[in-house]
Parts: sequence; C-alpha cells; structure tokens
Amino acid sequence: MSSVESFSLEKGRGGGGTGLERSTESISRLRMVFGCAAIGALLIAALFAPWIAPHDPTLDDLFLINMPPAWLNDDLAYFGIENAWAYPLGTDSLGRDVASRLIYGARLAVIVGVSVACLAALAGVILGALAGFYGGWIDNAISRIVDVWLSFPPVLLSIILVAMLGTTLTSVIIVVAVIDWTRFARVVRADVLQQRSRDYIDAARITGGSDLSILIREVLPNVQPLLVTLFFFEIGIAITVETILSFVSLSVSSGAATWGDMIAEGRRVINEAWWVMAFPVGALVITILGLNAMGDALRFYLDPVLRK
Amino acid sequence: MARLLVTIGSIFLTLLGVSVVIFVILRLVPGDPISMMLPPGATDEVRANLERLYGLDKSIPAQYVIWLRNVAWLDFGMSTQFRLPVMEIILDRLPATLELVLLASLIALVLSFAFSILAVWLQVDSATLAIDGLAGLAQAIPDFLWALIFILAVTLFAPMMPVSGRFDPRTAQDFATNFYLLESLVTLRFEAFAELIRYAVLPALALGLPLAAGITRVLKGALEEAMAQDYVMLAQTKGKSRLAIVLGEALRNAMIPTIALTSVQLTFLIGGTVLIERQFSWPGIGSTAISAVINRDLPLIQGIVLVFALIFILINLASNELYRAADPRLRTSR
Amino acid sequence: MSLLQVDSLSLGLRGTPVLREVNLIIEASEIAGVVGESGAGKSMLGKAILGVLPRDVTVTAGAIRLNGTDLLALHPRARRAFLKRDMALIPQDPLSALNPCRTISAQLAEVLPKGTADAKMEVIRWLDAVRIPSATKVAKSFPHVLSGGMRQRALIAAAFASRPKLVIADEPTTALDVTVQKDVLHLIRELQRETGVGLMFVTHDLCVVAKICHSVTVMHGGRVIEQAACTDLINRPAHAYSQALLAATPRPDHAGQGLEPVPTALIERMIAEAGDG
Amino acid sequence: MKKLLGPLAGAALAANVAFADDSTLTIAYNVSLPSWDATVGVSAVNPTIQSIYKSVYDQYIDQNPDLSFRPGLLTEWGWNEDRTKVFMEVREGAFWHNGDPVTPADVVWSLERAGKEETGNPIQFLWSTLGNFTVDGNRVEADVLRFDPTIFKWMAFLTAYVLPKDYYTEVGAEGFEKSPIGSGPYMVDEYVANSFVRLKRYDEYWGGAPEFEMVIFKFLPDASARVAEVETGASDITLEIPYEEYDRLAAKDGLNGVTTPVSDIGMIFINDVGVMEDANVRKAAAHAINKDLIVDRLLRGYGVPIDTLQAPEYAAFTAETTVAYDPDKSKELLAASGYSTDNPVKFKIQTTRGFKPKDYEMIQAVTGMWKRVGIEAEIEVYEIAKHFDLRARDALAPAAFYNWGNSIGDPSTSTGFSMFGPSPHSTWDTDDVDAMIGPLWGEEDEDVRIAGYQRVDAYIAENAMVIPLLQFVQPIIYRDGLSVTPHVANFLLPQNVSSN
Repeated sequence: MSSVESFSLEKGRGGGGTGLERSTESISRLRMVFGCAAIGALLIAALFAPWIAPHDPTLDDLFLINMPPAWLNDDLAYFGIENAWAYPLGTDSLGRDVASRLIYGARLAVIVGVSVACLAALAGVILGALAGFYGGWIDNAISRIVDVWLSFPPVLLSIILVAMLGTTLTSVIIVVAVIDWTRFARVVRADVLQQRSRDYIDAARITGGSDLSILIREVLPNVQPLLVTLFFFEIGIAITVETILSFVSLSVSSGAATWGDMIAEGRRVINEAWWVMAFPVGALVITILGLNAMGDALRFYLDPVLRK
Repeated sequence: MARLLVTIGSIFLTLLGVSVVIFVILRLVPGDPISMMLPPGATDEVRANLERLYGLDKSIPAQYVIWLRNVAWLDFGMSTQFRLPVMEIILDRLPATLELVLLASLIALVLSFAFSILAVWLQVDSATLAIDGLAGLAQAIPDFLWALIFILAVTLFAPMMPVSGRFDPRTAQDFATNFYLLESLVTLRFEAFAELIRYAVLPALALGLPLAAGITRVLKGALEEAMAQDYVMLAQTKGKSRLAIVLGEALRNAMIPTIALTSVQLTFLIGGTVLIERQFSWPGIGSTAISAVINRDLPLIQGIVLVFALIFILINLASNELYRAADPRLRTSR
Repeated sequence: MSLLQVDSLSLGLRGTPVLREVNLIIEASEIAGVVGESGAGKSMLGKAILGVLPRDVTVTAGAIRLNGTDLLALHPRARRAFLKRDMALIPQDPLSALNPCRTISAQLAEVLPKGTADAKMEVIRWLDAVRIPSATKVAKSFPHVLSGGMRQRALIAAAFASRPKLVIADEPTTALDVTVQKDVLHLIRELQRETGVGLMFVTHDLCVVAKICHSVTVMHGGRVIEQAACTDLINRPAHAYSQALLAATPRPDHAGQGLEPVPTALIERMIAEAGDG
Repeated sequence: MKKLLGPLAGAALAANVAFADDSTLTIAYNVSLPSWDATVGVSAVNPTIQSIYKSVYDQYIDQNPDLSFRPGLLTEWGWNEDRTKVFMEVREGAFWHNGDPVTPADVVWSLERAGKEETGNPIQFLWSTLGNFTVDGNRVEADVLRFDPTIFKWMAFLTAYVLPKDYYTEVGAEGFEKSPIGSGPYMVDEYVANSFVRLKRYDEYWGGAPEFEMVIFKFLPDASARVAEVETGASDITLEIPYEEYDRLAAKDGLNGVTTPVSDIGMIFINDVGVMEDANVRKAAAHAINKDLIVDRLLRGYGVPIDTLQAPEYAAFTAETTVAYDPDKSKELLAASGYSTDNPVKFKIQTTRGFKPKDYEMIQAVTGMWKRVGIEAEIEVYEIAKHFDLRARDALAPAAFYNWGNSIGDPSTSTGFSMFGPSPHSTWDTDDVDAMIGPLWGEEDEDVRIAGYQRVDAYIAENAMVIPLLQFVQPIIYRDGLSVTPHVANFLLPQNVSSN
C-alpha cells in the first residue's frame, strides 16, 4: 500500500524487466487456468467414463455405420434410430459411438500417460540420481548408457520394440517408458550434480546422514520443480507416441478405444465421415496443449528463481 | 589433438553400444526374413536351407561377431529385401532424407527467428500472445498429424500440390548425385529447383513446424530475457532503434541457449522422418526403415539405425562446438 | 538557456504516479546531484530524460528540454538522434551493462561521433584516457575478462566518447568495491571537467554528492523535496527530510558520530502530506 | 547412380493434370517393388508385386483375366503318356529388351536356376521336380523326377518367369538388379526403390507393342496417398483403396471405377488347440457369423461371401458346400458344451490391420457377432511378418484372420497347402484331414483330384476346421478416357489398360 513499495519495480535491474515479469505472471495464470481446465476435463472423463459414456465404446452396430454427429444427422430413418442425440458425436465405420470412444479414450490416455511418466520418471530419477550423486565410474557408465539410448531414432526404435513385445496396452507403456527414461535421467543427473556441491549437503553429511537419506531428504526435493514439469510433458509425449504407434497400426488392439486408434481409423474414412478423426485429434491436441501449459505454469510457480 | 581422439573414441564406443542393443533386440523380434520369403508349401528343409544361406542358423553372439567383423571393412551385409549391399542402399537413400531435413530445418529456423524477433520487436501483448499460442499449437500437434492435415488440405483445396514422391517421374532430369535440390541449385537449373521444392515443401513443413515452435519458445524467451538486460538499456541511450537492438545486441546472446536446446529438437526432427517420409512416399532412409522393419530386413535395419545414431552423435558434437563458438565466455576459457 | 530543463514532469505506472511535477535544471559544465532513497524516483527521472522508461511507465505531464528543444514533442526517430548525439548514460551495474557477446572495441566504436577517422585508434585512446592498462589488448577482448572496475571505466569511456552535452550517471559507483569507488568518482569528475559536459549524478549517497556536485536535488516519493546549491544543502538543509537524510549519512568531517536513521514517523507524515496511499 | 531421364519439360511447373496425356499411364500402386529378380528372394512370392514383373518379364505360361491359361513364352506344353517326361515348345520371335532372341536355353536355364537350392528360391522344391533337360530345336524336354500335377499351373504363377541367361551371367546378380531386362511388353527405364519405376514401351514385343509409350508405377503403400493421387490427377489409375473412397471417387466427375472379385480370400484359420478341439465351439463360431451383413454393410457390398476355401472362379468350387448363418444353432452348440452368453467360451483371435480392406474391422464385427451367442474373443493385431513366423511354428492363436491368394485357382494351393498338416503353412493339423489330402498330391487324374478336394472341403466345412469369410473384391479407380480390364488374379496390368 505504501508508495515506497509500489516503486519497488525500480529495484529490478534495468527497466525492461518489469513489464516482462508482469506479463509472465499473467500468462502463467492463464496457462494454469487452461491447463487445469483441460486436465480436469480429461480426468473427469477418465474417472467417470462408465457413467458419462452413453454407449459401450467397443459395441459395434453394422446398421449404424458412419452416422454423422447429432446436429448434422438429417437421415434418422436410414439409420433406424429415433433420437439423433443418442449418438451426439456420430458413429465410426463400425457403428460405434464416437463420443463414448472419445471418453474411454481419455481413460486410456490417462492410463498410458501416467504409467509411462511414472515408469520413466522412476527409472530416470534412480539412475540420474545415482550418476549425479556418486559420480565416478557409476556416472560414466550411466551416462554412456544414456548416450547410447539417445542415439536411437525414437520412432523407429519404438516400432521395432512394439514389433518385439506385441501390441498390448502394457507393451506400449513399457516401450514408451524404455525409450524416454533418458529425459529424466539427464535432467536429474545435472541437477543432483549441482545440488551435491552445495553446502547444505555437507551439513547433512556432518550430521551423519546416510547417502540414501541425504539423497531422498536433501537432494531430490530440490530437483522436484523440474521433475514436476517434466512429468507433465512426459504424459503428453506418451499419449502422442501411443497415437503414432496406433497410426502405424502397431498399438493397442483388442478394440480398445484409444485416440490413436480412432485417428488411424478415422483417417481411412475421412472423406466419408470426418468426425471419426476430427474429434480425437481435437481431444489429443487440447490435452497436449493443456499438459504443456500446466507444465510451464507449474515450473513458474514451483521454481523460486523464476517466480521471483 | 587429445581431445579429438577422445571424441572419436567415444563416438565409436557409443556406436558399438547402439549396434549391440539393436542387434539383440532385432533377434528377439518375432518374425524373421525367412518366414517372409517362404511360399505356400515350403518344407522345413527349405527353411533351414534359407537360414543357412542368410547366416541366421548361428547363435546370436556368433552372428554379431561375424557382422561386426564385416562392418569393420565397411561391409554392412546384403539387404534381404532389396538384394543389394546395405551400404549402397543407404548411400542411395540418405541424400533424399538429408535434403528433406535440411529444408525442414531451414523452414524452422526462418519461421522461428522471424516470429521470435517480431514478437520481441513489436512488444505488443496481443501479438506476443498470438505468437505464443501459435507456437504452442504447432508444438502440440505432432509432425505426422501435420502431414495428415496437409495431405487432406491439399486434396480439398489445392489439388495441384503434389503429396507423394520427390519429383514427378514423368518429368525427370539428369542428376549426377542424389542431392537433387542442391545439385539443381548449384548447376543453376532453377526450373527444376522450383519443381523439386514444390514436392518437398509439404513434408518439410510438417517436419519443420514442431521444430519451429520449439525454437520459437526458447529463442523468444531468451530474447525477452536479453532485452531486460542493462546493456540493452545502454544501447537505447546510444540512440539505437528497437529493431537494431533486438538484432544487434539481444540476438547474439539469445542464440546461446537456443543452440543448446535446438540440437535435441533437431534429433527429434530427424527421427520424425521415419513417419513423414512414409506418409509422403519420400524415397529416403526413413521410409526405407519402416519397410525394412515390416519385411524383417535385419541387415538393413541395423545399418539404418547405425546411420541415424551417427547423425545424432554428429549433430550433438556440432551443436557443442557451435555453442562454444557462440559464447565468448567459453571460447576464451577453453 | 539551460542545457537541460525539466518542467513539472509527471510519470505514471498504469495510473499510479511515479514522478510528480518534478522540475530540474542542469547547466552546461555543471554536476547536478540527484539524491534520494531507493524508490524515490531519482533513477526514473534519469530514464525519463534519456527516454528509456520501462514499457508501462508513461509521461503524464511536463516537458524535458535539451538546449530548448522539447524532447517529448519529438518524433521517436528524431529523439533517438538527439540521444545518440547529445546524451549518454553511465549505468549502475557495470557487470550487466556490457553486452557479453561483443568486444569492448565494438561497443565503444559505435558511439564515436560520425566521421571519426580512425575508430580503432580512437577507442584505444579512450581506453587509455580512463586509465585501462594494456588498452590494445582489452579493446579486442570480451567483457567477461575484465573486472567490475575495469568494465565501469570502459563504460565511462563509452559515455564520454560520443562527445555528448549531457551525461547521466546513474549511481555509477554503487556496484563497485569501496577501493575502486573513489578512483571512478575521480575519473568522472576529471572527464567532466575536461569535456565540460553537464552531468546529472544520481545517487543515494550524500557523501558523494558533497564531494563532486555543484547543485543538489533531494527527492522522495516521486517528488522534489528540496533543491539547493551543494554547500547550502550540506550545511543548512531546509527540509526536515533532507535533514534526516543528512543525519543518516556518515560524514568525513563528523567522524565517530553515530548515525541517525531517517525516522519512520517523518516518512509517514510526508506520505500523508503527499495525499496518496 | 546416374539418373538417365528425359528432359524436364517447361510445363513441369504447371499443375500435374497437365501431364495426363495419352501416351503415359501413371499407376498409383499399393506396394513397393524391392527386387527385380522375379525368381529368387523375398519379393518373388509376394503376389501383389507380380503386376510389375508381368509387365517386364514373360512367364512360361500366361493367364487370361478370367484365370484361364494361355501361351506365354511356351506355345505348347504337356506330359508324356506315363507322366515321366514333360515337353515344352518355346515361342519363336520373342526378343529380350537388348535385342537378343529368347531361346530354349533361356527357358532351361531359368527352370534349372529356379530349382537350385543355393539360389534361395522359395519355390525351389517345386521346380526341382523337373530335371535332365534336353533341347531339340524349339522343343525342350525334361524328366519328371517327382510327379506334381500342378507343375504347369505353377508355370503361370509365382517365380515362374523366364530371365535372360546370357545377360544375367554377364552382369551378375547385382548388375541385374540395377538394370534388369526381360522379354515382356515394357522395358525398365528408371527405377527408384520405394518411390517409383518408369517403364518404356517395348516395340518389338512378340505379343504386339502395348498402347502406352510410358508406364509409371508409383509406390504408395498408404491408401490415402493413393486416393489423393487419383483425386488430384497426379496418377491415372489406382487400386486397393477403401470401399468408401471407391464409391466416392467413382461418383466423381472425371473418374470411373471398376470392381472385380479376385483370387484372394479372407479366412479365419483355426488352430487345433485348447477350446478349438471342441467341435461345438468351432461350429458355433462358424454359424454365428453373418457374412452377408459384413459384406453388405462393412464392405458396402464389395465382397463375395464364401463357405469353402474355393472362390467361384476356382477349379474345385462347388455351390453345394455351405455353412449357414444360424446364431440360434450356435447357441445350442455352445450350450451343449456348457457355454452361454453369461458363461462365454474365451479365446484369442489374431488379425492383420490395414493389410487387406477392412480386415481389422471385419474381425471387430465378427467378435461382436460372437459376443451375442456366447463367444468372447480377444483381438490381437499382428503384422504379416509375425503371422508368417507364428504360422511356420504352428503357434498361431486358436483363431487367426489372414488372406489367401491363389491366382491359379488350384485346390492344392488353397485347401491343400492351408489344411494339410505337414505343410508349414497349415494351421489345422489333424490326421483325418491329412489322410484325405495326402493321396491327392500325386493324383494323376485331374477330375478325381478336383472331386477329392471338393470332398475335403465339404468335410472341413462340416467340422468347421477353418472359417472362410469372403472373396475379396478389387476396387480400381481410373480417370476418364481410359478403359480397364480387371484381372481376376488381382493384377493391374498396364497391358490391360487402354485409352478410348
């Protein structure tokens, strides 16, 4: 309230920074709102799929093939239904309800995304932390493995791996995690390396903490803001890669309603029934945008340096 | 000199690791080239005979040792699919991929630099927001979806744009190399160049857009940060215009973090050629890779993976050197 | 006609006043001190004169005249020409005021007046003038190899090299080691005397003001509290705030005496007088 | 690596349609040609690639679009009385693309090469049934080392191409890959693997020079790319596109369509493991599938429902063997084995996806129909490579969808290879079926052989040891001004396209 405080912007070194900080703050808030909305919708769809979805997402009806969304459906007689809104977003080339598949697709997206991110983060954090904390030959060995891993073309490797492991939900999750753990390992290693040299680690050492307890209690919490951001990005990446694998017809089969599956299928009938592809593409893009926005915003809020 | 040796040594070590991993993975994949060749009615004997012929009857380590020994003499084996030396196929296809990647990177650089500089120069909230939004969208849509969108858009709105191949096979020219684009440019055949660009622009755009978005995010942030520095204010007092300051003062500093982050993104772009080439029927190494996987052409997959790995490693090295060169603080303290 | 004449200048940050009706006159060959605590608006005044205000801070009223020309009424391009030709800044923080990616020589050469024959030699001459050792080598190097004091010297050289009429020094010594501060101060005064420019010296340190300034403007809360000749203010501060400020300043001639902080009660009263919250 | 191409026309910068001139035929083709050796190697037994081989090379014996046989480079052929020898008359007046005449020596060399183990010819086992060739003028004779009644049908089938002996020995295998020559209606002009091949008319072709001066096969494995190609006018003709797109494009101005049932069927292999050893389950699965509905709705009518492995054009087809759609019967059969919709029988079904039109979707629909009678099948998508591997190791799931091409229409290459236990390509493996098929391999009397296979087919249908679904229909879209004679063997031959 005091005018002295309102001038505090003068403290910012150089004038240009002040406007920037303000806009970053407001953009971050905007991002947070958008991210929360998108992820909230995704989570609600995922959690309550059985209650929200109007139909069984795998139930086909060969009499309802390629029915347009309700507001465009002007030939109810042909399809033999009374209420177009029973299939609000239309049906696909097997007569399955697009809306229901979209909702169950959200569920699978969350399962794939979160499992991959957890697995990749777990592997990456453990290896990255070991490498960063102990250094020496452990660091050398782990860094070498990361180097080798980063030298594989990811799409090609995932296609080969899925060909090897089969096309189930589990194998897709494993494949994406196997390919992407290096992202976490690299970041965590660099950060731990930096933290290790700080005074408070020595302080903890002096008070007799074991390596593990120091790592868990002192080092990792400081790495956490970056991890949270990475985690959100990774979920988006996992969902995208699943789509890619579906796209080359290598992903989850058994009629499971994944967005990738819907896109791959919709592409074949795009001129006939654009809605089969358009809705999952929209859902995918909004989800990734939401995740990225959330990751950016969280980094801003969690990182004391950036926030200042 | 010592540094060079260490670098070369570590490249070889990494490639060796890559080769071991891919070799083992490939032999665990169900389905093998022999099964692909067997016709209706072939007997087990025929199968055994073919396995012997392609050296697949030995143990995995033994196969690896044989393969490695040949690779030492730059013999990557014969493609079971094309019945030509792997090396020859790769050398034949690589130029198409490299040209695509080059064009895509060029597009990405031009777009990202133009937009970042524009945003920072204009300093208008609505423009900044619009550019941020565009970049976010471009990044959220993966390259293969862009390709899909482009192909659909072309059939709907611009049927004169080609969506497959490198050039129209009905109209072709004499090329001494497989670098058609570069060669037509160097030999000043501009009509041919324009025609080749027409074929390359959509796949390059699909590949380049996500990269452009990635670079824009980094570069714009770095530019904004640089513009908040005192030396920018000082430059203002020297009477420089805002554009001159963005270009003359901020850009150089903003380049440093941009280079570091772009190399990672560039490897994603190159990895993306695997899908994009297939979608646009681009006769490069990426589409060859997919057909090699589908047909279980093991020697070819191994060769291609190694080439990708080598390219990735070289890009990382190059970006490290570039990073050093761009930052005077590193240059002198080396 | 004075070199610089600021007429009831008011600045606002999105509606909130930053400067209120500030008047200031600087004559050629004069060193005019502007003192105040952090947040007093003194640096903002300098930036307003130079036309490098932050994006959200706008001039709401008043005029800034340089040799009679109202800078605020000029087209931005014309104003930039004025800036380039007639004004210069010695910035607060030498560490961040030099572009790390450009050589010292490049950053100095660009301010030299148009038509300078041998820019390279001129740069080295200026580096010598600010007493930078092995100037030839330094000219070719990037800022990170120089110490803070060296960088500030280079920046001072840059400020004077453009042969301006008005130099604004924005707390030029605050970021420096105490040992270096004195030398730099000397240097500035010396160059000012040699070139005869008008110099606006922004600082929070009355001590420094006492040493080099001819006139002093005391600022607080965005307004001018008191303006007087330097000796007058040091010896007979008229305004209670000036007195308090003076009491809070260590003075070489009053060694050993305890320092009195500016009383909060006084500040609060002043704020109440200003009539805003 | 030097590309020997024609001059770049200035018009290249205009729209693609500007090139749709009558002398060039551009085909948006669904598979990529990997190798030019039509006898040896992976692509040799790939049925989809044969159109290109048949444009460049001649076969010993050719096939009409309706699958009937006609002379190729052989004008006459047959066995002697006791089937210990074969004779072949080699055509006179045929020339290789380099101008050399096609000689009986070429035919002998090609047959001998095809029969050699070390070349890696996958059909080697068949060609090696002939040996001790003798040449007398244009007549080639050979001993029958092992009798195979289908040998002359195979001479119009996979790997049965005549290659130039002298040229091949001169340039070697690699040289031949780089610049192949044949004696067919078109010569290879330019070939960019994974991209396109450009063929030039061979004016000296013994069957008369074909109509188009230039033929381009663009390799476009992606169906939507092929659709875009014909829609934008970049290609004149394409095939193997989704039926929805076929209907849409055929209705468009400037484009026409033709569909033909081809010698390719979709079937569900049944593996004699687990629940599939229960005949009730198998029969219930067979009776629960409404093939007509699948064809009508899912394939928009483009398909011919079948009940045996013989399509109507095949030699052993008979309309008498049928498997009715009868879901009530399925429920009864399942009930007899203790299954119901509440307690469904469970097994896995494998399928390709996007390899044949609506393959995956069909299996989705099938499992949907099964669900209604009490069969719960879990779908697993596999690639062709994995299917081959699993099939060779007899490790397929209890049910596995795949397609089976048979352009010579012989029952031995349909029912024979796919149901005979010892064949590595069979999935069903029981003694009763083997005992029925076994004697037919060497049966000399053609009528007895065909009737025998018809009996086997009836027995298999009765016991539901395989579930044939439909005969595929090949959709072809082409621009105005062309006329296309579709080939039942699923070929798209430029020789069969003409402009009008």
